[in-house]
Amino acid sequence: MAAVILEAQGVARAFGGLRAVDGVDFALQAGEIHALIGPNGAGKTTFVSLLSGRIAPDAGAIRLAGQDITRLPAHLRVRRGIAYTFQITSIYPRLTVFDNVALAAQSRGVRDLQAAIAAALARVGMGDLAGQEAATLSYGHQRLLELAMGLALQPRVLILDEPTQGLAAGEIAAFTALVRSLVPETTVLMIEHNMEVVMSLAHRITVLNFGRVLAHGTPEEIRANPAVQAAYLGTGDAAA
Amino acid sequence: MGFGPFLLLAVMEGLVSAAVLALTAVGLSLVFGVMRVVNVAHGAFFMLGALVAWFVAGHVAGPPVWGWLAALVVAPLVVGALAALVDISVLKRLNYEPEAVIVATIGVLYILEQAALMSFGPDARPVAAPFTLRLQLPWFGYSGYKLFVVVAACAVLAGVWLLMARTRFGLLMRATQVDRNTARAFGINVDRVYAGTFALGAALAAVAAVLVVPISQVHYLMGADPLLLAFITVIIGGLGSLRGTLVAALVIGLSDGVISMFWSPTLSKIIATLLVALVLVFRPQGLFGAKA
Amino acid sequence: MITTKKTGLAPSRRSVLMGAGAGLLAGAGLIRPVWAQAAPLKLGFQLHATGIGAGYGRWYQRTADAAVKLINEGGGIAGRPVELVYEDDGTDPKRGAEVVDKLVSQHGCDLVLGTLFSHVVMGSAPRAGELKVPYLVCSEGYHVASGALNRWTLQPGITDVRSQISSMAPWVAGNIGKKVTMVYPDYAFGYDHRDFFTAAIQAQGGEVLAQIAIPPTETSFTRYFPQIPPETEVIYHVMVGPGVLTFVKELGEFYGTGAKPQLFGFIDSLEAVDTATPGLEFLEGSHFWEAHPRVKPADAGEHEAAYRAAVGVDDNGASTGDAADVATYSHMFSTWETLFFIKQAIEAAGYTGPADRQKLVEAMEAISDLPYGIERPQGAKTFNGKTHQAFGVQNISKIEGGKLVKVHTTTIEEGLYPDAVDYTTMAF
Amino acid sequence: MKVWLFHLAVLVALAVLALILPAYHANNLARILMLAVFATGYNLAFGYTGMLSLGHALFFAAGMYGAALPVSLWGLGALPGLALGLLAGGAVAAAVGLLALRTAGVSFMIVTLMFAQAGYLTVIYFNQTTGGDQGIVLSGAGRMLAGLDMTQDGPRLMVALGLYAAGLLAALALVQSRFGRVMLAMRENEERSRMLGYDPFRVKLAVLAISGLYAGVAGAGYALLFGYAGAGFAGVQYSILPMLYSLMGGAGTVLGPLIGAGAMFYLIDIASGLTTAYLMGVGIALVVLVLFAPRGILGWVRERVLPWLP
Repeated sequence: MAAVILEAQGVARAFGGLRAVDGVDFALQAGEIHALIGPNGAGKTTFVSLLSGRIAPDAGAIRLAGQDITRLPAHLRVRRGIAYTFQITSIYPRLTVFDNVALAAQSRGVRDLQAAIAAALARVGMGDLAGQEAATLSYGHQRLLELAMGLALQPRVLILDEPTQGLAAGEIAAFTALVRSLVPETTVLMIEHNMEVVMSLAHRITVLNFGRVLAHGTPEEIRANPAVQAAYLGTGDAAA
Repeated sequence: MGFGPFLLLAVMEGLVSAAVLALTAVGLSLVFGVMRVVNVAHGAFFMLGALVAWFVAGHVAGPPVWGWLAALVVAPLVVGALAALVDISVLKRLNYEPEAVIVATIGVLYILEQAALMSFGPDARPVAAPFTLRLQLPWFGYSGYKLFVVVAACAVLAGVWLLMARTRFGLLMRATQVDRNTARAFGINVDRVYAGTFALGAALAAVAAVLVVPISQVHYLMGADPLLLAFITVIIGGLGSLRGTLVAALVIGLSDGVISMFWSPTLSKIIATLLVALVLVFRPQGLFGAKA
Repeated sequence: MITTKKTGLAPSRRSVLMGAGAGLLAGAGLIRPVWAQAAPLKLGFQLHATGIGAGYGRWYQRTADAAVKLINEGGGIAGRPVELVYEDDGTDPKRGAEVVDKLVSQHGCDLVLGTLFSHVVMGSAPRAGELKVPYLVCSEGYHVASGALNRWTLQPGITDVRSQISSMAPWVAGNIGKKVTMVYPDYAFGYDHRDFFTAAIQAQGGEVLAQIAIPPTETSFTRYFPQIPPETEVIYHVMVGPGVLTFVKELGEFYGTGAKPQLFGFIDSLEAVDTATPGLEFLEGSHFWEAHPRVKPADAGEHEAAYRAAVGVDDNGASTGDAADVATYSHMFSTWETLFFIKQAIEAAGYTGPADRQKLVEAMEAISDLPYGIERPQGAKTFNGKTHQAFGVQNISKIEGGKLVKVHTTTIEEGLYPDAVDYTTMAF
Repeated sequence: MKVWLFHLAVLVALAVLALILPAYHANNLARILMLAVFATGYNLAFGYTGMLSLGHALFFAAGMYGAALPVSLWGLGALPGLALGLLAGGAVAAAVGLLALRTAGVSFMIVTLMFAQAGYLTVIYFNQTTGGDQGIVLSGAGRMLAGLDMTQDGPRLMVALGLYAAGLLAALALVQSRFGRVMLAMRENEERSRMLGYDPFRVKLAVLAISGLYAGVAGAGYALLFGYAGAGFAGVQYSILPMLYSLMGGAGTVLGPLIGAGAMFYLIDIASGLTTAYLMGVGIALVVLVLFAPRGILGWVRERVLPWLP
C-alpha cells in the first residue's frame, strides 16, 4: 500500500447550529485519484476547504505527509504542496493568461518562468492563448486555465472542486485524460457530481453524507454498497 | 460643577450629538445599503438643505415656526429633486461603479459648494429655532430645542424604518438591495428605484439640515464634517443596517460626550477618534454587519 | 454674487484699459499728463476669496479697491497709476505660496500684500523671501515680529496680537476681573492669545484659571463649558469661523439668567456678524476688543467719515447698500493703511522697478512715525523697522442695546514689548 | 525594454522642460513633481494593489514633520532630514497597516481616514512643537540639501526632478517585477491569490509601507524644498488629492499620477483666474472625466494607443 500523503482525523466544523463536517477521518494515498462524492449539502466543499486551510476546523487534526498542518494558514499549505481549484471559476479576469499562470508558477519560486508557464499551458492545450486577456476566454478555457494554474504550482496534492461542471461532453473527455495523466506524480482529490467521470477516473471514492463518512472504497465497492445506494445513488440511475 | 451634573450634561450633549449623527447618517446609510455606492455629495446635500431652510425662513412672515415648517417641506423636495437629477444624468450612466461614483460625487460636491458660495456668500448665517425654550436645571441651563432634535431624530428614524418595512417602495428597495439583476428580472424598474433611493437619501439629508441648522449655522462649507461623521457612523453601524446606524450614532455621540469630560478638548477628540477606529479594526464588518 | 477682478484675464483687461486710456487721454491728459507715459505700478494682492477666510477676503478687497481709487485720484504713487492684481489663495498655505509665485513671476507685480490668515502667511513668506519681493501682510499674527519670517516680510498696517493683548490686559484686570478662563481655537491665532494674555494678566496680578482650546473640527461647545472653573470672573473668548454664533448661543443657554462671569472677547469672533443677530442677546453688556470701532464713536477722528464713505460702510459698520452686510471692520483698514504705507515707501525710495526692491524694503524699515490721517483711519502708528511691525492704539467696546459702543482707547505705549528680532541685520 | 526607453524619454522630456520653462511654470513643475511622487506611491497601493486608503495625509505629514522638526529644532542637515522623512512615512504606514489591514473595502477606507484624522489632531495638540495649524518655516540654512540651495529655483527643480525620477523608476521596476504581478493579483482576486500561496496581509502591508515611503519622502521634500510645514498638510484633503491625481491620470498606470497632478494643478491655476468659484471648474472636470474617460487620462491612452504601457 502506498504512503498516506494527506490525512484528516476527526475534523469537524459547524456553522451556527449546522454541523457541516462532523468528525471525518480521511486518508489520501500518494499517487491516487480520489473522488469525494455525496448529495448536495453533504459537506464536501467544507471538507476540502478544511484540508486546504480556507476554513479553520473546530476540532480534529490534518496532516500532510505526516506533519501536522491543522493550524497552518492556507497560503502556507499551498507552499507545502496543497493546490486548490475553485468550484466557481476563480481566475484574474483582467490579466493575461500568461500572468495568471505566472502567478502560480512564481509562487513556488520558479527560476525560468517562461518555460514553466509554457509547460503548464501546453499540458492543458492552451499554449497559443498566453497573450489573451483571461476574461475573454471561453468558459471551457477558463476552467482549463484554472487547472493550468494548479499544475503550475506543481502540487503534491491537487484538489479539484467540481472541475467538469459546465463543460461540454467533448471537453469532459479531454479533461478526464488530462487528470489521468497527472498521477502518480501528483495526487488528485476531486469533488465530482458526474458519476461517469468519477467511475472512470477514481481509484478510490469517499462518500460523505450529513457531514460524516458514509462509505469509502474502490468504485466497484461503492457501486455495490447498499448504504450508498440507499442514501445517495437511490434508484441507481445516477451512474447512467 | 459636581461630577453628577457634569456627567448629566455630557450625556445630554452626547445624546444630541448622537441624534445629529443619526439624522445625517440615515440618508447615507439608505443609499449605501440599497445602491452600494458612497455618496460623497451627501454633505453637500445637507448644506443645500440648510441653505434652502435659511432662504425659506427669510421669506415666510410671522413667527419663526412657520418659516421652519415651510422649510421642512420645501428643503427635502428641492434637494431630493436635485439628487434625482444627479442620479439620472450622472450616476446611472456610470452604472453605479463604486470608484466612479466616488469621483463623480466629489465633483458634485465641489459644484454644489461653489454654487452656494456664489449665491449665498462666504458668511455664516443663523436660522431661528421654531421655538425658544430654555430649561434651567439647578446646575446649568440647556436648550429645549436641542432635546426636541433628539425626539425628532427618533421620529425620522422610525419613519424610515416604517417606509422600508411597510410600504411598497420599501419592498422595492429591499428587493433591489438583495440583487439588482433578479429585481430587474421580476419586472422592477431598477432605474426608478435607484433614482428614488438617491433622492430619498438626499431628502433625508435636507430634513436633517432643517432640524440641525437652528443649533448651528448655515455656511457653504458646513457639509464636510457631517459627511465624514455620517460616513463613519454608517460603516461602524454595518453596511446599510438601520439599527446599526442608530447604535453607532449612540456609541459615537455618547463616547464623544463622555470622553470630553476627562481630557482637554483636542486630546478628547484624538482619543474618541482612535477608539472608533479600533472598533472597526476588531470588528471590521461593523457592529451589525453580517460576517464575511 | 461675488465679483472679483479676473486676474487670469488681466492681459485682456489691460489692453482694454489701454484702449480706454487712449480715448481718455484728451481729457485726463490735461489733468495728469504724467499718466500718459507712466506704466502702472502693479501690486499683487493675495486674497482669501474662498475657503474659511472668504468672509474677510471680500471686505479686504473692497477696502483695498477703495484705497487704490483714492491713491489714483490723488495722482497715483510716484506719479504712476496703481493697479491691484488679485489672486485667490483659497485660505490655504500651499496655494498661498503658489499665488505669491504667480503674482510676481506671472503677473509681474512689484510686490505682494494683503494676507490675513497666519498659516497662509507662514506658508507664503518663504517664497516671497526667495523671490526677494516685499511681502506686506495684513494678518495681526505675531509671526512677523517674533522673528519667524524674513527680511522681505513686513506688517505695517495692523498691530500684532501680542501687542493688542498686552494693551488690553491692564484694562481687563482693572475693570472686569482678575480670574480669567480662556476659550480659544486650537490653532495659530489662538496660541498667541494663550501665550501672551496669560503672561499679560499675570503681570497685572491676575491669573488664568483654565485654558480651553477648542479643536478646529468642533461644531458644538456646550460639553466643554463645565470645564470653566466656577470662581471664574472673566471668560476671555476668541473664536473665528462659522462656529462663533453657536458658541455664543450655547454659552447663553448654559449660563442663562443665573450668575455668570463677565465676558471679554476679541471682535474676531463677530467680524462680519451683526451684533443684534437673534441668539446673541447673551452678549449684551459684555466687552470686546476692537482695533477700529465698528459703530462710529462720537469722538471719532476727522477722517473717519471720509474713510467710511470711500469703502461704502455706514455708521453702524455695515455696507451702505445693505444694513445686514456687516464689515470686518477691525481688520480691513489694514489693507488701506498698508497701501498708503507702500505709497510712502515707494516715493521715499525712489523705486522705479523690481531692481529697486531691496531699496524699497530699506525705505520701509526707515519709516517709524505714521501719524493719523486719511492714510491711517484706524489711528496713528509707530513702525518698528527692526521687527517689521506696526503698533497702534486699541479700543474696548461694550455691547449696549445690541450695538458696540466704544468705552476705552489704549495708548500705543501700552502695547509695546521688547524686540524679539532685528530683521535689519539679516541678509536680503 | 520599450517600456524603460519610453519612461527614460519622459524623464528626459521633463528635464528639457525644466530648462526651458519660464520661472513661474518651472516652479509649478517642481511642486507638481513632488505631489506626483506622493501620488505615485499612493497609486501603488490604490491603483495596483486595490487598497483605497484615505489615510495617506498621515504618511505625508509624517514625512513632512519627520524632516522639518529635526531640521528646525536640532539643526539636522537637510539630507538626513529627507532620509528621516522617508523612513517616518514608511514606518507610520506600516504601523497603520498592521491594524488597518485587518479590514478591507470601505472599512479600510474609514479606519485609515480615522487614523489620519487622529494624526492631524495630534499635530494640532502638540502645537508648541509643530506650530499646529500655523506651521513652521524652515530657515534657508536648514534647506541646504547636499550642497544644493533649496531656496534657489534651479537646484530645487533639479532635486524635485531627481526625486521624481527615482520614484518613477523604482515604481516601474516594482510593477514590472514578479512582486508587481502579485500586487495586481491582490487587486483582482485576493482569495485566489491566497490559494496560490500568497499571504494577502503581508503583501498589502509591504505595499502600504512602500507607499508610505513615497508619501514620506514627498512630504519631507515638500517641506525642505518649499520651506514650510503645517497641519493643513495632514488634513483629509491631502488623502483625497493623491487619489484624485491617480484617478485623473489613470489609476494603475505608472505615469498617470504625474499627469493627474499636473492636470489638476493647472486646472485650478487657470480656473482660479477666470472665476472665484474655480473649484466648480474642478467639479465639472471630475464629472466629465468620470463620464467620458473612466480609466483616467493615461488609462484612456493605454486602451486606445499604447496598450503596452505599464
